[in-house]
Amino acid sequence: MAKVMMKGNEAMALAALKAGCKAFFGYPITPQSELPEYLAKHMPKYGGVFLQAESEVAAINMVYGASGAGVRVMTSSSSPGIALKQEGISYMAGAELPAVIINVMRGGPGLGGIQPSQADYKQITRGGGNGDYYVIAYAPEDLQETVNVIKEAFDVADLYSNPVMIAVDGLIGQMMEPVDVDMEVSKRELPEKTWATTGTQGKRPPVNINSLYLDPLNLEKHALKLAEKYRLIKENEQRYELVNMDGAELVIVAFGTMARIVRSAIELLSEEGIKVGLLRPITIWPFPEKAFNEIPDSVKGILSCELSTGQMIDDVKIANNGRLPVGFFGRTGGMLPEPEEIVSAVKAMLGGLKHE
Amino acid sequence: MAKVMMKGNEAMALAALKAGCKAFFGYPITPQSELPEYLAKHMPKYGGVFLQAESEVAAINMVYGASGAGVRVMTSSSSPGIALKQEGISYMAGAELPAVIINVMRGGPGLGGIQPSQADYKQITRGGGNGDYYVIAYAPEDLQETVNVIKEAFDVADLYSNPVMIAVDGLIGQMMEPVDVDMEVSKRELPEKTWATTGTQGKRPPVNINSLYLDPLNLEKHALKLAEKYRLIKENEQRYELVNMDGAELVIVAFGTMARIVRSAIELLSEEGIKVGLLRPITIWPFPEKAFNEIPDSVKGILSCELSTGQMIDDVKIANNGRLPVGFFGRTGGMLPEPEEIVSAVKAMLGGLKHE
Amino acid sequence: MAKGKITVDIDRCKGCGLCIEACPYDLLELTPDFVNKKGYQPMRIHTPEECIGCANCAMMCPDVCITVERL
Amino acid sequence: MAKGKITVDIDRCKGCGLCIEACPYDLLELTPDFVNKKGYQPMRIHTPEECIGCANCAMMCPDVCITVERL
Amino acid sequence: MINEKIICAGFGGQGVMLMGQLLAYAANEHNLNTLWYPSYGPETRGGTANCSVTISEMKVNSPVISQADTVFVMNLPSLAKFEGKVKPSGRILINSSLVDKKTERTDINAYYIPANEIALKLGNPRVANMVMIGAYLGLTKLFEKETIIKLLKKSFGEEKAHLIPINDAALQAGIDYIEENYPQ
Amino acid sequence: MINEKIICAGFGGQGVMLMGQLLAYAANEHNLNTLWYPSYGPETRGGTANCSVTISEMKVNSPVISQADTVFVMNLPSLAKFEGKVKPSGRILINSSLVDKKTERTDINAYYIPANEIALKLGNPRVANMVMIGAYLGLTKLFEKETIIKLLKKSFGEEKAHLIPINDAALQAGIDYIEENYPQ
Amino acid sequence: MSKIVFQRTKGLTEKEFSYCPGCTHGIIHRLVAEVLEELNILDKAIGISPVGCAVMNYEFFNCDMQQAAHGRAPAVATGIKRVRPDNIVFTYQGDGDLASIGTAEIVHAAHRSENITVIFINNAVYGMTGGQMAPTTLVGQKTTTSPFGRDARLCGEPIRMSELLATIPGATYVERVSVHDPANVRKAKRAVKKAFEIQMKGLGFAFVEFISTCPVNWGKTPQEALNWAKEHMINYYPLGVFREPKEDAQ
Amino acid sequence: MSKIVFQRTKGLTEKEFSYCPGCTHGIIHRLVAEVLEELNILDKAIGISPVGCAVMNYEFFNCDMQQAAHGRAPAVATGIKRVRPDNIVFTYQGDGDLASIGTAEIVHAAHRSENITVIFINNAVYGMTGGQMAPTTLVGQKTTTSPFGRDARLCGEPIRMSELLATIPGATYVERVSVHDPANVRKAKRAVKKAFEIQMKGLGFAFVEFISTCPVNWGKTPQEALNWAKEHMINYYPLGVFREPKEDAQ
Ligand SMILES: Cc1ncc(C[n+]2csc(CCOP(=O)(O)OP(=O)(O)O)c2C)c(N)n1
Ligand SMILES: Cc1ncc(C[n+]2csc(CCOP(=O)(O)OP(=O)(O)O)c2C)c(N)n1
Ligand code: SF4
Ligand code: SF4
Ligand code: SF4
Ligand code: SF4
Ligand code: SF4
Ligand code: SF4
Ligand SMILES: [Mg+2]
Ligand SMILES: [Mg+2]
Repeated sequence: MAKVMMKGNEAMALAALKAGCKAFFGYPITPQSELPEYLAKHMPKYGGVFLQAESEVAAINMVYGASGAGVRVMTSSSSPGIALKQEGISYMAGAELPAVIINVMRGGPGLGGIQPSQADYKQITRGGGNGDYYVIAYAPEDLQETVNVIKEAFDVADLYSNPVMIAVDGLIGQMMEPVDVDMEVSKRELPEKTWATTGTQGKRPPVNINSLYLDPLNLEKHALKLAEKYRLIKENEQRYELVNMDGAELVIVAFGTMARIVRSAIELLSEEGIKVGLLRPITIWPFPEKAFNEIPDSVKGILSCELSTGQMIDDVKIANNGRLPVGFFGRTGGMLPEPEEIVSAVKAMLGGLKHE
Repeated sequence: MAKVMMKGNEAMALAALKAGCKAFFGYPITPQSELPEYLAKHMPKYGGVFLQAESEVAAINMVYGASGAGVRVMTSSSSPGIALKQEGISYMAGAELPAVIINVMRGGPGLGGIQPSQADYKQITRGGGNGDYYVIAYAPEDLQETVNVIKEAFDVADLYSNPVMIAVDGLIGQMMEPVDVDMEVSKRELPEKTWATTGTQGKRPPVNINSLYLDPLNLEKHALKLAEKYRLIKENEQRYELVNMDGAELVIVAFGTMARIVRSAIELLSEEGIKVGLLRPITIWPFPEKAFNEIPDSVKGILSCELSTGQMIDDVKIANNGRLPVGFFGRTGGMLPEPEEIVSAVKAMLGGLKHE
Repeated sequence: MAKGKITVDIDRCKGCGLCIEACPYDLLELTPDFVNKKGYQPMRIHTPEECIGCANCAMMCPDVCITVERL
Repeated sequence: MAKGKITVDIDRCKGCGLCIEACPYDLLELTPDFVNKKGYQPMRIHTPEECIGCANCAMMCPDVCITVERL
Repeated sequence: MINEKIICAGFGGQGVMLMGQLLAYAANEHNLNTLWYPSYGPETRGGTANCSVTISEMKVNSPVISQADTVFVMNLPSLAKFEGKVKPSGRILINSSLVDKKTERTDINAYYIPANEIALKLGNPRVANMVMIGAYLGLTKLFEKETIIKLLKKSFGEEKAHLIPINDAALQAGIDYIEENYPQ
Repeated sequence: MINEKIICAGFGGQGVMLMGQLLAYAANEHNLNTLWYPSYGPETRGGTANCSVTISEMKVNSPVISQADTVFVMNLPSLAKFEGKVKPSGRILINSSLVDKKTERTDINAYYIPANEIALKLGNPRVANMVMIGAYLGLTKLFEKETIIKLLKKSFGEEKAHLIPINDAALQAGIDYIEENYPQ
Repeated sequence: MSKIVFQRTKGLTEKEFSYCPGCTHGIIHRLVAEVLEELNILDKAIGISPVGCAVMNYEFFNCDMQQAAHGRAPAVATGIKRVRPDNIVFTYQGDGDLASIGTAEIVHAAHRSENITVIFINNAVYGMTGGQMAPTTLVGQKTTTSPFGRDARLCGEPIRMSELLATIPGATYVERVSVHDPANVRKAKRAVKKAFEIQMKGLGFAFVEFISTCPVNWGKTPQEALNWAKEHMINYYPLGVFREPKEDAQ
Repeated sequence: MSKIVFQRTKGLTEKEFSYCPGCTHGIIHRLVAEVLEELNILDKAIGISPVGCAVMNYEFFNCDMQQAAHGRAPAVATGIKRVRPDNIVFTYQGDGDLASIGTAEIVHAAHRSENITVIFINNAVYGMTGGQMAPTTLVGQKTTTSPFGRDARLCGEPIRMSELLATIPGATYVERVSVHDPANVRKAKRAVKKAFEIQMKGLGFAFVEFISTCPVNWGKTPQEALNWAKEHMINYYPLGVFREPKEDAQ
């Protein structure tokens, strides 16, 4: 298929339709509004439901209902809107309901700004809701990957019966790139949704969708069941890309838009004869800890590059477990660095390491 | 002063009154409801405002307003209620507004249960709202410490103009212990709240309370200002207790109710001749990384003990930075372990370490 | 002569007494000297022969433990 | 003879034209061949001597850039 | 050295929370360390309620009582639920008016007190809990009856002051019952 | 090797977004890699708008254009904001109808095109942006005018098909203007 | 020959209610369950449990159920009904749930005229959490968070949800009923039935408000509570139909 | 001798409005600012900025301001007014802010009869985010999320906030006004003045709904937008007083 030029937000919407998403509930917010707008226009053709909810809180609870009824469902928002969805996401994780949630991140905290950011890393990966739960989170770097990952995400959500988040920034939402929305992606074998509330139809006993376990022993059992699921996900779903690792002096860890800028920086550095690798998490939860085993001995340090004041760096430190010095470079609030800034940061870190 | 027997929730309410809290906005939720109930009764005598809000979302935004108007203000809730406050907390951090927020944690995720838990550790310490921000979080272990910490918390909130969270579990909320609510606590020198919206009174130009910075460069500046504040807090406000460290073979990291159970376990262990230390975070953000420097060389491993499936362990790993093996023991969903379970976990870990 | 008959699910009854007030002929009472396994004194009919089977008692029973027959 | 006089803050004006419609005597227009620094053609009064100072224009100006005097 | 761990269990309306609270208050009066902890939430509605009290000369660490020195069993479901919590050679005080079973454990000291009957005889079945506390005082001599009375006065206030005599009588009846039936 | 980085800047209503999009679409038609990225949000309302386009035979990495090969300046504020972004010996295309200043930079190639006047002469001032695109095609020969026309037809649809001729004329006028005034 | 004139409906499971003795939640459950059975829609019903005393009613209703976050039942119901328009969807919500934290969700379900049925239990108090003030608490009524009695100056006068929702064009059917005596119970059931029939006809949002009791938190015996509901609640919350579909208007 | 009959009020700062040309947000700002000046309460006023096109109006009103989260302005105002009862507190909110995400907060501010003034800007659309459907969007009106025109079957009929709030006992004063011509602008100002006077007298919740325009997202010139407001909006949203304090009733 020839690639077509699409805006990120629209490509994400179309990817969801292609993945069989049959319902969308959302609330407008910049910089993701083209996503619901696209679905408002095109969902009817796909025989699905588009509904603008009265708020993000309502939207996520509509998603809860539709998912509980066994249907593929999505919502999207941006940073403060995701904050409002935290209770609902926690409920969905508790009730083991699948859904795809798109966060087109902007600067924060609070109302912040509307320019691209990755400052929701912790909000996304640590579960801003209450209790022991995680959401699977993909952080693609370009539109093709975004589209592919969204199509897989619906399967992954169904497979694990857990919400899946797509963490992109405003730039990915707003930009256009050539994209093939019909590219094949790997499909999972999915169990039937026998737990869904479809009405008994007189054929089975009633089912219920629920996250309440008043007896602490039962709640613990449930939490341990979830924990086991999360362990499985950590084992099977870590995804990452390693670039330019052979003989690298330094490894940069970066995802999404930042990873693209880092790629340019790496080219500039290689022109100067400095070999720098890129460890690019595609899943940020589970964080690709496995990738750190593949960091070669030539590497003298790790630089976490983020569009925030430093959030993923915690995961980098945990994965690194004291092996290498860990540095940080970031821009935040909607500022995007130029590759040259990263070049300087790399040089500074390498210089510092030599002095040690 | 003689100590009086008080229920945790009521002692927390009284501590706030003693700290000069002049407004409370909250919404009922088990297991913290006695806190607002106490204030409903006693706030009028202290000349303050008690108001039951229509929701947690409204409550935190009332707190925003009252704090922005320069008044000492508090709210309290429990796990899912805190999830709903995340947007508001992010706004307060963004607008640099002080307040004390009490989370009497219960089991999750979702509606979960109502029994004691520490499974909101990440929700609290990682900022479940959007953007680059943190809340200072105290996790006291008994009522005296809880009361003291709350009284200090109002000062700390004002000093840094940042929300402060008190993270206790349902047990601390529900239990009674003798407590002296008038015990002296250290006071901070506080700047005047010249930023507060009090009306100009014709004496100064208008002020505004705000977290919006549409220009990304300004938002970045603001985020960096906040980051510098957080650095200062990390430097100055880490608080912890070290117990039984001399010659310890193993160190347990535990806070709150879990720390108390660990204390009992340590006694049982010492009866068997096994020396185990306790590193007890009193602040969970900033996490007391400094304390890890004080772990003696006799220690062969660290055991993170939590009332969750394992959340603080991330911070333990970061602080430990690969130095010692890190193990985990937890009960969750409202289950409280018996000290003997911890004794077994310690023995298992020590056994495992010897085998290595 | 009785025109109606009620049966009470004694273990379900919580002894709230709402049926007692509802009976137009005042035929019901809480069983003295007996508590069910939940610890409540269940309702019983003291004059069954006067029951007209109007089901007012059942209408008011929050625990749905009364069955009413018309004879 | 003019009974009124208006002054326009040309830099503030966004050329929306609401004042033009509001003027009962149709005295206002957008300045042809001139754009202000924001890129808008600001309003001007073409027949100042007929202004009665009714302030209808000012009532409708969303950018509050008209001052009205009565002479 | 005093280090008493107590569980009080029964129906919601039997005043088991107050039993525990009074013991904890009394401990505080004597400058002992103490911690009282209730079961809470909707489970207490209608169903069983219980609370734990630790009274100690040492600092109270774990609030969880896995091995109780004393368990009060005020109704039948509580027997099954809590008899296993009594530590070997600990004591169980059973309200035999409502509990028609005996404990199956032989390694503990069991006391059967017909608390409701005694209370009924005194004219108010609601003071059964005070009969049990009296029995406990009789057995342990941990606190004086007067301490409990003083605390009750405080907690009742003016409004319920008239209830003091019957509570006093109930406490005394509990003490007496132990003296007569379980002479030490 | 093609590796063009372009910034289009002007007022919201001048069609600068479309300018960038057409270039990006054209690149995709030619199977080149490309990325288009707009400024967005309320800032674009009334104020200035801009977009960035990268067109490359290589994979497009950083979407951020720090050093542009070409900058289109459609209004005065954009000159100040973007002239610094042109890379040395890059080009700046200035809509001299609305921009009465010249660039202060001497290390770049400046082209002054009275786009609004040309468009007005063609009968529709709104096609000034197409005049500029035409000029760009004339300068770079990157794409054929026909490619742009084809893409315009697609994006206009039936409804606005009648606008094709004027757009075509505007593109051609731009090409001609360059040929006449900046012969290569 | 005897004829059973009243027996436990198949709309309820065998599970014993978790409600306090004499709490009218139980009566209302029975009415809803009977209507589901009588309209023969148990096998396509999907109910939404609130957060409140009725939180576990997924164990009581003999049909598919979803437990919703506090106040969000109408949003959950919307999610379900939109993707399963052929099912019968209802929420069961307390006054804290519906009239306080869930105000936006109920107003907008009505605004969109979601084709769902809402059963609203107004017991003038937060039952489950131990008797705090609700937006529906009467002036002067003592609760744990209005210990001196609700003060209208500080907390306003109680909100009347039926009247409020009736102003919304999408609110197809709005009725307030009570269960304080057998006659009213029978009347209430007719309202519930109508509310479900409206959904079956696809006519949109149907809402039945129940005046209910909370003997425990009102500090009254069950019968005293019924009397208080009759004397005080109904006084402020008049019973009746506030909106109905045109074809059904009497 | 000349006399200034109209000049820029001191209630506004010198900062230029960020609104699109011809957007009536500007007119409404002026009215509020003039009233603050005329009632001599600028120095004790505290305003709350919404999230919406007016998000930055803390730069325009010449008094203390707080910027609130989307929809939460009434809660923020409550927080302020409760701790500073002697100040004058007002919110300024759009229809997305107030009638959609902030429904619970406005209903409950009215319910409690918070002694605040609410200025509600109904422009039938989400302006700031680029023209999505609002709960107030008219049936048939095309927006970016109702691309085929608002369909009442799917989204309900538009919500009328003044009518809804007027059912709440605590809503002391509720009026709907328009600014589509000079006469209405003058009338609107009287409503704003009354809404602040009610607060000054401590009479409780005062609410003024403005029919406003969004020329950009309506795809109309400023004057066309005014005409559309007059012809279509006012038709569905009738102007007038829906509630007022007894003493003030005419
Ligand atoms: C987000 C959230 N806030 C608060 C609670 C605590 N909570 C549980 S039930 C309830 C109120 C119940 O009152 P109501 O809805 O009137 O139902 P009732 O129990 O009276 O039937 C509250 C506040 C919660 N579970 N979740
Ligand atoms: C929690 C949250 N959700 C959504 C948004 C995005 N948002 C900003 S303004 C707005 C709507 C504005 O519409 P309205 O309130 O009608 O004001 P107008 O711009 O029309 O004056 C929305 C949805 C946000 N900032 N925060
Ligand atoms: S059926 Fe009627 S008469 Fe018979 S017991 Fe019940 S209420 Fe009384
Ligand atoms: S109404 Fe039902 S529960 Fe209550 S006493 Fe009668 S039979 Fe028992
Ligand atoms: S003051 Fe009146 S007459 Fe004069 S220009 Fe303005 S509208 Fe026209
Ligand atoms: S109304 Fe104001 S902004 Fe609009 S054209 Fe007239 S003077 Fe200019
Ligand atoms: S607390 Fe009240 S509402 Fe809840 S079950 Fe008990 S009586 Fe009913
Ligand atoms: S987008 Fe609409 S409401 Fe917002 S400023 Fe522009 S015209 Fe006004
Ligand atoms: Mg209730
Ligand atoms: Mg609007």
